[in-house]
Amino acid sequence: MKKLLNDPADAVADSLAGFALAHADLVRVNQMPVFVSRAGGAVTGKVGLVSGGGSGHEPLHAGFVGDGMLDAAVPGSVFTSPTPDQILPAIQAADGGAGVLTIVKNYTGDVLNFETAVELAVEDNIEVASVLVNDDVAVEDSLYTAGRRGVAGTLAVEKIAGAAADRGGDLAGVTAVAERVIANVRSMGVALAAPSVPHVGRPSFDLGDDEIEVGIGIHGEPGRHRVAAASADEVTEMLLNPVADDLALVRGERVLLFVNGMGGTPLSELYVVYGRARRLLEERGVTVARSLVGNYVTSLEMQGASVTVLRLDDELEALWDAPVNTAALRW
Amino acid sequence: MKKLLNDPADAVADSLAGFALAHADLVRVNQMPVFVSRAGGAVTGKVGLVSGGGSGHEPLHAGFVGDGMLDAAVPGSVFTSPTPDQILPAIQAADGGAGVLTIVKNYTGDVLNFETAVELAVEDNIEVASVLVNDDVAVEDSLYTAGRRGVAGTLAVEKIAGAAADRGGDLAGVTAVAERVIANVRSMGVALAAPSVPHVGRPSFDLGDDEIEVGIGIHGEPGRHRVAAASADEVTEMLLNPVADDLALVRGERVLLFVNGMGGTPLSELYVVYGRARRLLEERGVTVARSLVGNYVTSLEMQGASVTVLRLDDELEALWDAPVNTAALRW
Amino acid sequence: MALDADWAERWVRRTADAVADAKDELTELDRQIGDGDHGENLHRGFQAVVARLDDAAAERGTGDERTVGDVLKLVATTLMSTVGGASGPLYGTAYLRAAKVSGRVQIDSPAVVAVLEAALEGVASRGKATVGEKTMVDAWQAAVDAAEAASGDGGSEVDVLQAAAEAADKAATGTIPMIATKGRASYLGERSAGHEDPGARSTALVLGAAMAAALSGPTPADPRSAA
Amino acid sequence: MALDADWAERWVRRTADAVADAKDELTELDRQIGDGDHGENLHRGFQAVVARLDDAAAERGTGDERTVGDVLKLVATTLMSTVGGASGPLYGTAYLRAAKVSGRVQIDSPAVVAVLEAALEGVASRGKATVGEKTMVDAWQAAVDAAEAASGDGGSEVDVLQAAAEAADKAATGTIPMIATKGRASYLGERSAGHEDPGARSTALVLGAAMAAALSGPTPADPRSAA
Ligand SMILES: Nc1ncnc2c1ncn2[C@@H]1O[C@H](COP(=O)(O)OP(=O)(O)O)[C@@H](O)[C@H]1O
Ligand SMILES: Nc1ncnc2c1ncn2[C@@H]1O[C@H](COP(=O)(O)OP(=O)(O)O)[C@@H](O)[C@H]1O
Ligand SMILES: [Mg+2]
Ligand SMILES: [Mg+2]
Ligand SMILES: [Mg+2]
Ligand SMILES: [Mg+2]
Repeated sequence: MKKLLNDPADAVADSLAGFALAHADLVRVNQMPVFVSRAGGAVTGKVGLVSGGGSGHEPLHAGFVGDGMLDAAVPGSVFTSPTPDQILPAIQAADGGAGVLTIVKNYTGDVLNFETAVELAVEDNIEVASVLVNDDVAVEDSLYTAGRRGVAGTLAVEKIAGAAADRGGDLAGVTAVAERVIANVRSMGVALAAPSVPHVGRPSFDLGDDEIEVGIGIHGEPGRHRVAAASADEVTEMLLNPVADDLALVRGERVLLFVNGMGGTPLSELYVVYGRARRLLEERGVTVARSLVGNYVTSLEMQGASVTVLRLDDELEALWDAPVNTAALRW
Repeated sequence: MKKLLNDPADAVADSLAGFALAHADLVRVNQMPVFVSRAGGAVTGKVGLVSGGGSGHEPLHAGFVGDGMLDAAVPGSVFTSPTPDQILPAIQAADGGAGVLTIVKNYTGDVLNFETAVELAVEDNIEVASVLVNDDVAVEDSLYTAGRRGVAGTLAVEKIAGAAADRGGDLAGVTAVAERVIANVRSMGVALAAPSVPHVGRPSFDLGDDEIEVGIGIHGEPGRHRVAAASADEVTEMLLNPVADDLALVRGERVLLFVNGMGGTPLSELYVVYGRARRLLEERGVTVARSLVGNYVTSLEMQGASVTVLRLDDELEALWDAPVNTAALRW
Repeated sequence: MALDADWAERWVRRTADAVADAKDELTELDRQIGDGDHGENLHRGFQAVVARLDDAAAERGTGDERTVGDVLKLVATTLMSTVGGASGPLYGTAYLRAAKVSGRVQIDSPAVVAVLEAALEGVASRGKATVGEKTMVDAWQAAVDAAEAASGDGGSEVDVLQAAAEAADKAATGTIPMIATKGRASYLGERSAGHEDPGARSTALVLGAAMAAALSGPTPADPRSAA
Repeated sequence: MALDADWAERWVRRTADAVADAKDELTELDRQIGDGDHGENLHRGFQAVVARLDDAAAERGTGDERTVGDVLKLVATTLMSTVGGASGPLYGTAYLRAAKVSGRVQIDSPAVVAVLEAALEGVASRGKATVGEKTMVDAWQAAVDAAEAASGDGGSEVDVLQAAAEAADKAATGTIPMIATKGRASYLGERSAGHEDPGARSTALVLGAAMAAALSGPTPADPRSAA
């Protein structure tokens, strides 16, 4: 597996250095410890939003730092959650006096490291609330697991909570909006070929020429089921139906449909999946009111995609539509 | 090679159908013959901009249809230029009475098919001008070739000419701006792994585990040189130096630096390339005034990247900064 | 025995079959020094041609007279609108020019030569290529030279087409050592040497089909059964 | 002979070596049922620990007295800030709790047991896992049980650590048939069975290093040469 990298140990630092130069109007990147914050610093009186997690999911999260979304992002090593000594200064940098919401994807590592950092921030007299994103319906019996994983739905949480903070919500209000998104967003993903972690140098799992992994996460973990390779329409059904069923969508509801690329699948294929997912929703009498298609929550160069559906209401729709200006999401 | 496709023969049509649904606010997709035009139709009194070429380079060109950029795009089969009977109605759909500029990447197929369509459009009393994008410095002895290829620099031509048309330029003026971009933009690309065309089902070229192709185009063609795999810094030098040399950049000049992903390389790696390319330019005393990093002119899921440099002047810079609202480029 | 529109239709249907059979081979040649779509491009085009010929056969009244040129014009416009790439306009123009010089019910040996000359002229003028640039021009030019010689020697239509087909086949092989200076293969520079040009190979297939169609003679019933 | 801060330092340096040697093995285990970073995570952490121990050695005055807890606290804070993932906070907490009960210059057998108990308590409370969930808790719990038994039988510090190391090693192997219900492997459900838990294996390495450090005894000069 060849990569455009120098020393794999520097992969995250090198990439962030380039990112900082390319988006100097939007972000500042702190090295040692590594975190990304808004170029203008914390916004006084606004609730600060901080997210983070392992690297390898770019543009998540650093690509979403900017107006109307995150105030800081904390990238760990590839697929490894960041440490408390990175998270704490990010929380401090995001604090404009109105408290900070941390948006954490539900993985043991992320949960434990953010937990520790939040304890330290609270000792530092910063008001901090936290939400856990757990949108992956592939994790079926969450009683017997570490709970559902956070995957592409995280983007919706960050965008909508960001807009809620932007319009002046207080910490409790912004947290409640984030929780409402989490309660109404579900995802499911598929891998056609595994990614390779830089320092490992070979694919994270082995997949035959005619096999696909259904129910994968975003860390090159094997999925829930391995099935025979199938057409885009069939694969899309395997993704969309569990999502729509789990959300218990009923006729007349409005949703955001987000087809996310895992990094190594051409955009053109994502639109094929989108087209089929949309028809499946319409057959259920559900209106696709908002759409997003692209590589936003990736797993290095994994080939595959995920389908995310967010049940909308008027408020969530307006917050989704609110202006955003970040490296990776802008309108 | 697995893909998220149904019948490979329907790859382009299926993808465009999804694209049309996802971006109904921006575009209309016509099937039989296939072309993409603005949702609102031609803008009366504005010069229309049409581009096109083989599919497989998404988001190019359909992703750039919208305010401030293209009025119509014509996608051919994968890596195969469209036919005149597709291009002609696209030109007609883009014509707001002020004439149409076609932006053609310099490949024999594209040139011949657009040529024919333009002849027909002119018979139809539409004023048409054409420019040929040929930014690929990998094609060295252009006397002994079909000339330099058009690659990622096409994005800059479409964005800047689009802004020139938007501010009310006439056909000659918009064409002159486009020519100025073409005269000042150069690119060079590298592949780490080849893409697979849907109906072929295997990689377009064979590359050893420790080899890379330097000077590749965007159609899975083999490149000019095959060299041993190298670090991102070294590879970036192989790309940036010929580009900067060919442009004869001198101290004090300002440029746009565009690092383009070929589709299968993670965004994080593109930022590593960007960081190094920027330092190399700065060492030459050149100021990187504008930047773009991402997968915009792709070659299916090819792993690799290209580096594009555009020499800026005040006018080109202002036109680059002008608002744009398309599926893939927006500010 | 002169050649008529039925011969032209047999020629085209045989070409479609030959292209279908050689699709993967042509694509593989194009994969080596191009972008790996030549087989697929031509196959898409000739399948569309066959479909339109079928439609036309269904619509045609029994007494309607067709010229060779009618058939070749249908091929030209169909290829033009379905092939794309470089080969679409090139073959399209070849058949269009050939149609222009064959607006007759029957064509004899000199007229067959004129058809091939017109096709060559179409390809060369559209593509601005000359002999030795490793393109389909090499095959067309060799075919024309051989056809002219055979016709000059008083050869029959079959003789002329046989000479053309054999020369095109040899010329296609002859492109292997060449360095391309036109089309997509030219970007490879010296790396283009050592591979056969896909367009020259497909030209040899086209001319082989023309000869076979002439040899197989007219068939009375459904033209499809002659393909 | 009771164990002192030099033992603790030898323990930690041996752990760093053992992790470096087993890095690929741990990563491969994690690749099977996790995300393939456990070896890299721990290696990064213990390399940082070694670097800080070197710095501390260079700064320390000859007369300065260190407790076992001083060394373990340095390990805890270093792992916490360099490992990340699940294992960073888990091992970090284990060493932190262990440091709290070993703020002494010398520790005897019962104190060694207390150190292990504190580490287990730290891991279990942070990770909210119990025995049988296919995590490092399985190895820590087995080690504590064996250590308590060995100490109750009047065993030396070496005996206690040997019992702990052997039990942890066996317990790590014992995670193979288990279905994970905590951590990343739990997402695999039944597919997690048949693979050894990487954290249980690394715990066995940690405890094996503790025993080896006790066996190798104190060395007078540069602590690095004892590693
Ligand atoms: N300028 C030209 N003149 C004549 N023939 C050409 C020219 N350019 C390309 N060709 C022919 O076209 C063939 C390639 O056709 P095809 O693969 O269908 O199109 P593309 O190159 O656009 O993918 C080449 O093998 C060559 O024979
Ligand atoms: N809740 C938990 N309690 C105890 N140990 C756990 C828990 N979750 C994970 N682990 C341990 O952590 C190990 C994985 O560590 P590592 O790979 O470094 O982190 P990550 O899972 O974040 O990639 C597992 O093998 C397991 O032993
Ligand atoms: Mg991890
Ligand atoms: Mg082509
Ligand atoms: Mg081709
Ligand atoms: Mg792990």
